[in-house]
Amino acid sequence: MTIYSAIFYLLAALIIATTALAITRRNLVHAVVYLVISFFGSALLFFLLGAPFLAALEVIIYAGAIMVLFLFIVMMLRIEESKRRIFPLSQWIPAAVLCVIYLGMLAVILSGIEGDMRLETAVAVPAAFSMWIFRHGWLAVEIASLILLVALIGALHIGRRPAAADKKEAQ
Amino acid sequence: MTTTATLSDPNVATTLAACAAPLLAFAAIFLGARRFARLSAGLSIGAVTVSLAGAVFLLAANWHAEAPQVFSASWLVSDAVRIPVGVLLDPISLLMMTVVAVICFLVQIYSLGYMAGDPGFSRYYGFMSLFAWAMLSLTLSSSLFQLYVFWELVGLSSYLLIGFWYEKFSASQAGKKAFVMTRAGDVAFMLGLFVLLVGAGTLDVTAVNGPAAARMNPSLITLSALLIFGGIVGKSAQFPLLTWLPDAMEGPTPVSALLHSATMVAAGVFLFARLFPFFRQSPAAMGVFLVIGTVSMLLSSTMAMVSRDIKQVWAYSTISQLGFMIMGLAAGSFFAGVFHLTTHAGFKALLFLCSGVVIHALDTNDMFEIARKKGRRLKLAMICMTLAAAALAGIPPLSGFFSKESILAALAALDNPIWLAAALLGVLLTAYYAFRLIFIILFPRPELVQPESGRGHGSGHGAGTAMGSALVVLAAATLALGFAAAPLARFLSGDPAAAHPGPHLPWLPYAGIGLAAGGLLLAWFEFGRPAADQKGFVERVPALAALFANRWYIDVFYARLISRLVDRGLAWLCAKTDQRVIDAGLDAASKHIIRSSGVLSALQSGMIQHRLLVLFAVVVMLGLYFIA
Amino acid sequence: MIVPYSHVLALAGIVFLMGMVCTVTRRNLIMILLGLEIMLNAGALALVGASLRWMSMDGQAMALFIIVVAAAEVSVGLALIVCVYRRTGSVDPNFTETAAPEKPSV
Amino acid sequence: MNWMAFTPELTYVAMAAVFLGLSMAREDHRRDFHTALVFSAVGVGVSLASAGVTADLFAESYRVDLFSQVFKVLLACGFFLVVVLCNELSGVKRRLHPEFYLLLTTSTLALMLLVSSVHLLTIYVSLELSSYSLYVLVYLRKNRPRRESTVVHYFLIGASASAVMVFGIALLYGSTRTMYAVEMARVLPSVISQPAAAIGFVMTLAGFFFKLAVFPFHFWAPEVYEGAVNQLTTYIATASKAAAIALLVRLTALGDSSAALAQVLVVLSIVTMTVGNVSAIVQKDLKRLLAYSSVAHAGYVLIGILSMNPAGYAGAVFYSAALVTLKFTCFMVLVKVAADGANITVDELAGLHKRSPILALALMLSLFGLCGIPPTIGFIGKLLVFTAAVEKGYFTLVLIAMINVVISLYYYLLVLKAAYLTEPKAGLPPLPVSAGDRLLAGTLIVLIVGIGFYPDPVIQIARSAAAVLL
Repeated sequence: MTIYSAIFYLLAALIIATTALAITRRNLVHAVVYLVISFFGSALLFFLLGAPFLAALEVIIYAGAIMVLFLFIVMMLRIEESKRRIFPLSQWIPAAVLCVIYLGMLAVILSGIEGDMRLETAVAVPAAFSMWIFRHGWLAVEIASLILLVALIGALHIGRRPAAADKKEAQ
Repeated sequence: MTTTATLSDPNVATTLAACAAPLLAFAAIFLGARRFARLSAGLSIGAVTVSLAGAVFLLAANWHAEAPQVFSASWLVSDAVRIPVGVLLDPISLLMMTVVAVICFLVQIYSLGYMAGDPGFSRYYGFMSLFAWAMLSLTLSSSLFQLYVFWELVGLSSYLLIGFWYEKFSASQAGKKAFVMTRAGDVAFMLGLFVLLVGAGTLDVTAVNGPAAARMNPSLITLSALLIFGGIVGKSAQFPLLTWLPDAMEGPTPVSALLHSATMVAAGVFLFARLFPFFRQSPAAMGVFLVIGTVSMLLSSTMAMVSRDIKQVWAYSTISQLGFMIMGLAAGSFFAGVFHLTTHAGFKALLFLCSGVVIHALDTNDMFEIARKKGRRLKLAMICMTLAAAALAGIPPLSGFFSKESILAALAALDNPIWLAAALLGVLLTAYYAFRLIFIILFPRPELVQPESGRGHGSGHGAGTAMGSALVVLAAATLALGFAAAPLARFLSGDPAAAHPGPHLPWLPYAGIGLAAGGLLLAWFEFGRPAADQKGFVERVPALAALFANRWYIDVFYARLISRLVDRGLAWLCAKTDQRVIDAGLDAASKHIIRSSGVLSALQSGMIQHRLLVLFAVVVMLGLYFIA
Repeated sequence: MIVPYSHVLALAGIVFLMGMVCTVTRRNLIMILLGLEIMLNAGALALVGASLRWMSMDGQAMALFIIVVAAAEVSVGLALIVCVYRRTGSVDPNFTETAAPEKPSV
Repeated sequence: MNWMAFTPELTYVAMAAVFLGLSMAREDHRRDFHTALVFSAVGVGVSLASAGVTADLFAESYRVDLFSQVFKVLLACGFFLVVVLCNELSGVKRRLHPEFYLLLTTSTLALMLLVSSVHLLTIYVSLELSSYSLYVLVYLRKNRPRRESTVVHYFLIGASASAVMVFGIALLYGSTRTMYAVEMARVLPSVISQPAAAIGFVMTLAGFFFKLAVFPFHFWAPEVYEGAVNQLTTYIATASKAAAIALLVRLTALGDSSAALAQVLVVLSIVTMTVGNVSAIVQKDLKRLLAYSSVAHAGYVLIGILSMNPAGYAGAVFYSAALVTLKFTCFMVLVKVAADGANITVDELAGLHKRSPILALALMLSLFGLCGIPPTIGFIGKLLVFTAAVEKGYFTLVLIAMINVVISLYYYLLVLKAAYLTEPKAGLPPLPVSAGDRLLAGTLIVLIVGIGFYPDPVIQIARSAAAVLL
């Protein structure tokens, strides 16, 4: 076992543990914070797997922007603690069945992978990666910009206070 | 052995003109003439006159034709796919075409009087033309696929015609019942065609009746014959799908006369006759048909014995006579079935049209009510109705006697005497219920007759010229058609002797007459004679009467079965899914159900997370299925 | 030499499952959205692993766009949640059941 | 780079930019409508002009060939027709009209990019672009109770489907090493026996199943059809469906040799059409009914796709063209009857034949087409699809489909009955149908029946388009 594989298993344990904690928290703030840790773990994993640029983006966008946005909304809405069961019975029993079947499928997938060599270490240098993106994925970049534009317009209209919108309409 | 004709052939040209005329009339009425009631009626009647003339010309021209004529073309869908379409002129299609054209023509003439002043007058004629086109094309189709298409179109136009007048029809259970039952039959028909296509590789009528079927596996023949017979059962209202027909009587009476007695329901029997050589390949299937025909005939006769609604009685008798035809065909006599089909079309249309006059004038369907309102004053209608009822009962020398007698002869040829016995019982019952109705109307009990002043608005209506002339023509046909047996037999099967199939039993006609007379006398004894209390022997046994009046509880059985299975099961689930999604907020009770009921109902509750769960589960299942 | 590809895939698969469970069981729109984010992240993990397996950049590029789409998803999703919260005062995913009928707003 | 091949897309980019500008300008809904009309008409012209072009663009991640161009013409026509219906866009606040057109444009652009994409990355982002445009569009309906609920459901199901798709792409990439469709077609047959590749493939299809509303991704359809503005529902039912069919055909052509894949699709097809048809029977709201009928039609289309032979693919292409025509005709009638932008129930069609004979005729023919009654374009579509399946030996499947067709006859006839047989409520005036609308309805009627009678040219186009894939 190399030092890299040791790091991988450590990170895997961290990710699984924090994600599991996150999805079982009753307190949304706790859940989000655990998830931030999980995403940090993912970022480190990306680094380990030779994607430093993605690691940085994961930290900046996922753990940074997205989770902070969540945190912000959770605090803004001040959602009160629900007294109900955290996993309603009618929902988690079928979900448990689904889990079992899914794990079976996962096991089949994993056992069926041929030529399962150990991954070599390699690094996609950010500059080379960016060059590659703009050479091969130029169209996708443009489309992604349109997605962001549409999401922006959507967030603007959906998030707008109805009262304010109506006032403007009435004028 | 067929003759292939071309478009320039006068036969083919006439056929196409006869078929296309009603379609053109339909198009013209709906595209422009709708606002002008008289013009619409004129167009429609003109078109059907063209059809009638064409049919008569074809019949005359081909009276001595040696071989069926086929004109076929193919509809080029693309270079790989083509659908054969065509016209097949053989005795059965020519005869049926003539019958349909005549009845359509007379009913349309009659409707001039009956529908006068109705706001939907021109639409009515439009749909009539549509029906005429579909029905005529059905009779002439050369391939079963084409026949199926027109079969469905006939169903569609009948749906339009019934729903046309009676709003309540389609909204009520009755409409749904008619639709669902015939549709169930049609599904079987379609499956049968599919099996036939797979087995024989063709749907061409002449091929199926001839060489193609010979190549088929016998069990496949039986299977496809039984499935196709499912369609016949649906359309001709045979057991076990017989209960929709009486309910469909809600429509206007001319429509009942046209669709539910003479033409549309007879399409089932026509299909039987059309595929007669094919069906005959499977003795097992023929046995089943014989049973179904007999059961339908007896069941519906008993139902007719207790009904008070005049149209219902004729509806039951239609089922029973269709049962007779199927018995005749299934007994192996092509001629007997088709001949009875022809004569029945005449006298049954006459019965309905007469009833239409009475109902129109007195505004009631109940036969006791009609008697009370002095229905017998409507002389022409009552004379014609009595005549037709006598034909129905099989009293010589009317047409019904001859055709029924040839069916009896065919049945006598069978090894097992039980079929003949059943048919003779049917003759007795038929005469009884037909004359029960006649006597009730003709000889009302004096104490019940309404005083002169209260006759309502009806007295002036009676039968106008248009309606009356249609009645007279049909009455003449009822009188005369019976003597055409021998020439018709020669035409249909090339052998005049076919009019009397089976061993010559000298006593058989007398037995038929005797039983018919017996039924008549029984009816006279119970309803006609001055001292009669107008209570049938069936009604003296309450259990039996209830059984008959409730149609042997077939409907109840269906209601249980279908409502459990379909309404309560599937449709209920669907409706519930729908409700839960949309109206869940309005229904506080449903919240309780969501919480307390099990997983399954929660899955149907429309909660978004359950939907996501189903989504994920199906993806996982599909993945597993894929690799398994 | 790190670990076999299948181990990365196993990790991604388990994370995906946890996201899925979170999505279908938690009665809270915010948690459902978090579950979707977890699932997307699992996809990115698997892609980066596969990218290293084949030593090609396609997988990493895909992961990059997944992050972009996740950002868009969160912005629209959270805006919807805020909107729902304003209307009903809760973030229950079955809010239609408790929602007061909307007053016509003209 | 051959920019000519990219002109249809560029037209729509320009249109989007113009509407982005207009959304910040003064409110003027007539100006918005006319601008949209001009641009979408130009779009139809440009896509027709570039119909014969072939090119490989953007590092071969974007392929312009006959297949994609046929669908682009279809999409451009669908978009243009929807814009024509927007003449009275009363379901959306006037202030938001530029946004409405903008998002409709980006969605169309995304669908056009989608049908040409041959790289999973481009396919994924285009799909997301069209989905996000539609989420926001659905929200734009005004005065709609439970609007949020509809959008939330749509969004959550869409996002779940896309998450599944992402994971599927990851699995697929992990076992095939490539994201290019062409290369994948080469590699996939050798690795399809690996569970990872097979499951990844099915999961990748999930995104398109969502667009096409195949069971179990159909849950959004009834709500969204009902909740969206009528014009938008028209768009979702026509253009968006056609693009989803295109991509499903393109992707399924990759897994060509897999019998297991065909089995999976058979199951989905049967369940989808049965669920769609049975649920449609009990619907009262016309749009909901049409939503379920769309679900059923997705099942029929799958029959063509899963046949996996040239005839089947050509059938699916033809079927999508038929669906666009027929569904659009239905919705055009719906939009005209519901002039104030409200939803209508089936009963509200009462007496349509009196209020507007031409619309009633158009509705009748389109419903006949949807049932598959000859001689309409819908019958030819079903015939092609079914014969392709029979050729491959799927007798049982075709039988089940035919039974479904018979079931569907029931609810289509209910609609027809309302339109033709029931009398209108007293006081309902004849519908004002402008000359343009008459022309449109007449053209559609001629198309439905004309192609139904003489479908050969269209079938040839569909066939040569499908031939490109193989």
